[in-house]
Amino acid sequence: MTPRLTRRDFIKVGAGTAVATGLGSAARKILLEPFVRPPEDVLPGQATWYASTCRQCAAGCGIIVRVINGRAKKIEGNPLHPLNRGKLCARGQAGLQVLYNPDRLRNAVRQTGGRGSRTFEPLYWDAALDLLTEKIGALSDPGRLAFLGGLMPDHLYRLASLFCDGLGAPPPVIFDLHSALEGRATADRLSKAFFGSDELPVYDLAHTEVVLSFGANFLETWMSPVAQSRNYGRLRQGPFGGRGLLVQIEPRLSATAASADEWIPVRPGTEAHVALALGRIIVEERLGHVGSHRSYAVLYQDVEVGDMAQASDVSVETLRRLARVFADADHAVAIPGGYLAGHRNGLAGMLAVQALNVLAAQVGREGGVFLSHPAPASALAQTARVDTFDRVGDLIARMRAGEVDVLMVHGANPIFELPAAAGFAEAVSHVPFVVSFNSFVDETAIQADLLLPDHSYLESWGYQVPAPGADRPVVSAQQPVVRPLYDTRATADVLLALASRLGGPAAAALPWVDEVAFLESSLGELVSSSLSAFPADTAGDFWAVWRRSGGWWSEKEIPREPEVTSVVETPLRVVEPTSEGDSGSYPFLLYPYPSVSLSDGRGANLPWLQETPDPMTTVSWGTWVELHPETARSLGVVDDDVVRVVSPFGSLEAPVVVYPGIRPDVVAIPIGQGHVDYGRFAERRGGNPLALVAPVTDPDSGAWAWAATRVRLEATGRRKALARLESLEGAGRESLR
Amino acid sequence: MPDVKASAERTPRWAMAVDLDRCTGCQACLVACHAENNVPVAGEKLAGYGRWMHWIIIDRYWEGEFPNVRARFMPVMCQQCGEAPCEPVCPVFATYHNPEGLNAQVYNRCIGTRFCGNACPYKVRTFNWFRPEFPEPLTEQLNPDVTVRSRGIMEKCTFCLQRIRAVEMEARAAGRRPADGEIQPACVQTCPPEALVFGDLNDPESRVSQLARSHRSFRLLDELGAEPAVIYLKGGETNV
Amino acid sequence: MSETLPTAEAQYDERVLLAKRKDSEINQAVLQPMMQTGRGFWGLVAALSAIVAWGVFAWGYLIYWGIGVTGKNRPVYWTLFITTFVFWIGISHAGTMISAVLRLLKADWRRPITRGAEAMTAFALMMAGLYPLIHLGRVWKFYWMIPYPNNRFMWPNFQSPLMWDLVAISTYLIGSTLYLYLALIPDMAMARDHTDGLRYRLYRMLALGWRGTEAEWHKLHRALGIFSVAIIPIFLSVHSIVSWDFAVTVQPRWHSTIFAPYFVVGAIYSGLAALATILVIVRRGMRLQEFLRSEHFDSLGKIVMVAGMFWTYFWFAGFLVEWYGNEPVIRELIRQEVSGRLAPLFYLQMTANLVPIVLLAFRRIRTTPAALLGATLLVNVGMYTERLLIVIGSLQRNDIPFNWGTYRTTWVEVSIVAMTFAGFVLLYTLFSRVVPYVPVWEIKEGRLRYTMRRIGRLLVPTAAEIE
Amino acid sequence: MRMRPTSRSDEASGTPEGSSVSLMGLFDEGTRTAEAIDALLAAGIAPEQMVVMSGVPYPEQALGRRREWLALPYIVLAGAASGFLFGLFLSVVTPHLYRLDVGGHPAVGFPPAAIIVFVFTMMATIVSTFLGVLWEMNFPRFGPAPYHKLVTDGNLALMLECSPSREGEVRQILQAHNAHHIGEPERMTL
Repeated sequence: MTPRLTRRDFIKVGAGTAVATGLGSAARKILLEPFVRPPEDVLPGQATWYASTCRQCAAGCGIIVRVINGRAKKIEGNPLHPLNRGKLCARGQAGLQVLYNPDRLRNAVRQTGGRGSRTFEPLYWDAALDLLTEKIGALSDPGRLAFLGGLMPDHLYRLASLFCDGLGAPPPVIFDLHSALEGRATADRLSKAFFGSDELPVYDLAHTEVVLSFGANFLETWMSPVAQSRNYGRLRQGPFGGRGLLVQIEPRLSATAASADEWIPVRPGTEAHVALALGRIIVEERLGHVGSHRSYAVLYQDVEVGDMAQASDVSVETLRRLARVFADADHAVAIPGGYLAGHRNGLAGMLAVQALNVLAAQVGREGGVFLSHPAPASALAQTARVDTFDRVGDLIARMRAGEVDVLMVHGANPIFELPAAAGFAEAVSHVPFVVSFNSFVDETAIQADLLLPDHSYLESWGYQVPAPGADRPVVSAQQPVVRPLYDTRATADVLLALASRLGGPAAAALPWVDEVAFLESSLGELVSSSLSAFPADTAGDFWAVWRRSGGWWSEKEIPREPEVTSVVETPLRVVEPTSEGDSGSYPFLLYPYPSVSLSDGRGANLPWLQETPDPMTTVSWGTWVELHPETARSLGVVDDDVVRVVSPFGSLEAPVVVYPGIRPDVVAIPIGQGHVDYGRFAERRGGNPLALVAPVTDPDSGAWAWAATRVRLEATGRRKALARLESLEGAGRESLR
Repeated sequence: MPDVKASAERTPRWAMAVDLDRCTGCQACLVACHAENNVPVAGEKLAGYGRWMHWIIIDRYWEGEFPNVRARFMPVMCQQCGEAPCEPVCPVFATYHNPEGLNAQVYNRCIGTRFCGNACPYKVRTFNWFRPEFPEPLTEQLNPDVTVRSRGIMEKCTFCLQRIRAVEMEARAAGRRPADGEIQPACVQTCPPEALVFGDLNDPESRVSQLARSHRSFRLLDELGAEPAVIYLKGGETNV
Repeated sequence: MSETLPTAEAQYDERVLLAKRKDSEINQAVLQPMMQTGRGFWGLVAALSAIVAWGVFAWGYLIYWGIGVTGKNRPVYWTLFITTFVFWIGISHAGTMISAVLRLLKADWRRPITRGAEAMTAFALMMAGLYPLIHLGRVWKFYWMIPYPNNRFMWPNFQSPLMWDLVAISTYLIGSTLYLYLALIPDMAMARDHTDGLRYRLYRMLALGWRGTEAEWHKLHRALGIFSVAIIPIFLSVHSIVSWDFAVTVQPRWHSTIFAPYFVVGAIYSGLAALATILVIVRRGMRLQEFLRSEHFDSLGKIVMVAGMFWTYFWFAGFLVEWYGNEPVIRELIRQEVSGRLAPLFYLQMTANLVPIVLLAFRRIRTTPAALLGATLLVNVGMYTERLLIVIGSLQRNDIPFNWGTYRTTWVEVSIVAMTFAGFVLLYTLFSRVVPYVPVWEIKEGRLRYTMRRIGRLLVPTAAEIE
Repeated sequence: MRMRPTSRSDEASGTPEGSSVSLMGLFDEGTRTAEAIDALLAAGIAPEQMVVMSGVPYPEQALGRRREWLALPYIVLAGAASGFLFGLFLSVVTPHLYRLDVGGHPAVGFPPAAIIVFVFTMMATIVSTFLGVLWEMNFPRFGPAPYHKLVTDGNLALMLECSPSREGEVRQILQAHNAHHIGEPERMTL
């Protein structure tokens, strides 16, 4: 940091200059000493690249950041990283604006005027830590401490777990909307049930011929979109010739479906019925070339193709055609996507889809299904697992019952991300002391008493085991690419400092002096790993290589073949979808979907992402309601007419986008806008469709069934022009010819 | 006048191939371009009135009707026309053809007649209607290699000229020519499905040349004869 | 303005009256209204100045904030400013048309209206000339177009139609101003001899020492002769070049070979109509009934009508080919005009341009000032609309439907357009009080050439065949 | 070729010797003026010594004056030629001074060059005509000159130079043709 310039210094500097310029004889060589010595890594005008890990979503892509004069200037994909191989998505590209966001919280503050008052009093970190130590120390029972995490880097999750464990508090609850929308919790369950594994499956898109995607928007936000997009490119125009077939089965034509060869507008919640019907047809008609299907016939004993066709609104002919295409292909894969997990039959449905891969013998086969690698070291194995909605519900209930005295929130924004009906906002008021580690004052942070902003991810240390992973074991490294801009502090360091102040078991559980020491000890096992792509003999070497290349990964591709559990010996269940709200007064099913640019809303404070047009509607900066042309006509509305969407849980008003690619009985609204707090670019813009969504779960998995709410539409007679890239008059035509 | 033939052998003709079969419409190129080229953000009001500043946009076309409806994506950036309609109309040579076939835009020569914007059949030029705003400290994100344009100035995709120059200079210092694929504009660099390929059309071995010879290749509004340097590759059909 | 111009009988009396007038009486008849600046006049000047001041404020606002305060966007990069620019350039054409062409053709009825026509040209050009400056937004960059090399010895691009515009409009402005001034010198001398004080000093300065010697008259005539010949190709080139601003692009509907003559004809149509409008108003305002008689309005009305027919012909020739070609974007534009969002403007254009042609076929309308005023105002409404359709209408559509646009105007644009209309009227009003509106020496010269000759019962003016 | 000073023959007062007398008479109309001029010519007054001023342009030779040679057409031609050359310089030479290629066009193309050359030719023509005629008329000239204000009120002023000995004869001729205001011309500041 630049020292303060005193008057005395100034005189000294002035005198020195006089010697150099006025009195210096030609014979004497006087070295001019600059007033401020630049840091060693700052070469004026020279760009330096630092490798790190993207934290804009959970995928864990490797990034390299161009730094000039100590300032990050551009983020690119790390070309060495096995997951994304130099590629990066829009959200990853926009990471600079997290760092340089004008609305970042710049130091620790207390909210002195009461929660929501927005009157903040700056605190010295020592005072803040004292305060927090005192609050935790004063707990009558460590169980009255709750830690709620969102998108946490793995090292912080481990530290927070150790912290809670050491204190005797319940383990951190992890919830974030993005993960809920991609069905991560259900996918975890599915993996466990199907492959007996904690790791998520990887679908080998690059080498397959036929992809049946059941509600997986894998080119947008689902799981690891950059890696999947890269592989999609190879599916299309791969180096091996041939062109794969992609069939997207979902009620709304997503950007992924737009890239597909065929879109099957299935009735919402019955995607799995299609999968079941396909399986039944394959078994019945002995399709494919894998020999006998007899062993799997049991799976489909309860399935009747005609019923499935009727329930799903997909014709039997189509089902037969798809079954043949899928079964006949050498390499084919079916993907159970996040939209399935949003229904109350989510787990059952995803099981049915995964079963297709078993049926077509695509498990562990090139172009089929593989498993992600587990963390290559035991210390790294404690990775962040998203919790189900049920567990979050437990926390809310505890809070409401006054069983939580201190709530620590890191990276989560439950007031925005949970359905309003879940009552988190109300529950918070029963918690006497709330601490937020968020970098921005979002809807949850505004309810906190103490705000201890973490560094932005470009100023932070950490590691991440990508899940789903790549074709080999990988740990992504995160390191600061610039010095912290503000007086923020790494939450890991805050937890370590807290532990040492609290003493006792907490201090024993967290013995590290600082975050880096913690990282070094966590990564210790990797140093001697024989798999490493970058040999390093000593811990020092390893640390340098780790930072330079942006992580650790194996040199060779190591596919991990899954073992199918006994789940395939029991018949698959046909679970009819149910939804909240009766179909008489609420004739439409609400389809909230994550925005490609804003994701679950965490991108809403970045102007680049706000300005990025939605690929399908080309709208930026707003919320809209997608209606089938027929629906719009019967409602008497056209593009830009504002409609009110009413569910049993709330209502929302937004302009209409007449959308040719949506079922007439479905209404889609993008998630991401509707922030009340979260900085100037996000606030008071659009609406949050989660206000409409029922807080119901899939009873099999406990996951939030966010796609199972019915709504009705009301025209308001008002108009609001959306910021569209396309000309409405152009009517989406490519040319007039 | 230099010998045209000889110079054609020596000088590159930079071109970009856009494989529509790979493009997923993900908008990564658009944000990468904003970051690389200091493209300002217009805000909702201006963006909604056709005053967004993107140098690359992804057109989305609808085909057919529900349920057999399809959408296609088409990234459109400055086509770097060989015979650019925008160039001769500028009274002050703010836009001209550089020897490497690029349609250069010289910001400090632009006086803002917006004639080039009208002349461009692809409508890929954007105009700084107001002074661009970068609320502090967003100015820190600005790329020092690229001019920040003031108001009243036309701008457009440059194929990341600063990156081309950097690689060229490095190659010249090493006494070689830039290798194929060594130069990557920001959009090409980031494109997840690798739909964008950049290279030298005058090098018959370059990937972009090979793609240009593909039976799938076409150029946007080819009938106007502007000789664009952006080569589109048609989306395919999978026969099953 | 419900008066009807005198019938043939009365008109004949008027002419006799003028023939019987002494030179000094004519001088007084012209000079008298110039000196009278009553409350109405100052009220008008104040109102116009207020509008101009508001427009200057709007321009300042535009300069301060940027061109974004107008309604322009992508792809509608040119809007009301360019539209009005084309309109004023069009208006400027009539002055030359009347005074140069008719001077060459020795059409005698031109005499009382040449000065007004030339002044209209000069002022319209001045108003037009403002628009390129305003249009840039950063007006201080304008000089970069002036043809001299910059510090790297780079010259402007002479392939750009805007450069052609710059030089052609400068030429036309210089030419028409000099032309106006040259023909003004003898009248300045006349005014000098009949005024004192400030006006005397002004007129003396402008008269340059004119005494009216034979040699001076002779040289003046030669110079005016050369001017008349030289300025005709200039006036043709100016509007052609303006049309090429549009036609050289590949923008659908602009890319047309017929644009140059179509624009020239349109310019003449609107310019002559504007001249008639102005003459009707000035005649009443300055009580010049004696000089501006029905025969002048009759003749002027006839050429307006003929110009209108030509305009219709050219419009049809262009429209036919566009319609027949059936190219998708042009078809879309035509659809927009005929039945789409541009339809109100299109039908306004057609009505306002075609109806006056029919109206002006009637002598009674041509010679009834109020009717003539209505008809010619209608022409200019039509011609302004035509430019709106060409500039803004066409730009809203292009080859890629994704990129189509819409345009909404703003108060800044409207204020600046209003500023030039008010500015034009203001300049013209002030001009009419400073400079003899009727070219006195030309009237006198015409009178010299006529004698009243009796044919049967009629007393008819007969012209002498003199140079 | 005649030199410029001699073309200033209308400057009747310009006789160097103080030996001559200037006289001016006003006429009401042209016919009488012409007759008076004829009579004066017959009386031996040289045409160079007579100047007629009128508020109305009389057709040439109406007052018996001969046609005069003018340099104006040559000035105009020279102006046009220089404008042509300047236009040629701008459109043909300057593009080569700092070569920039646009739109696949050659550095110099005929149509744009033709427009530029044409416009500059015309501009120079116009300007040289104006400047030429002012030069020919020796304008501006604000100094005192013989003049009468009644000229612009429809009178014709005949001004002439004669030797003092012939003054009476000349006055008689003028009076005989109904001239009025006969006398030494008033030198007015114009």
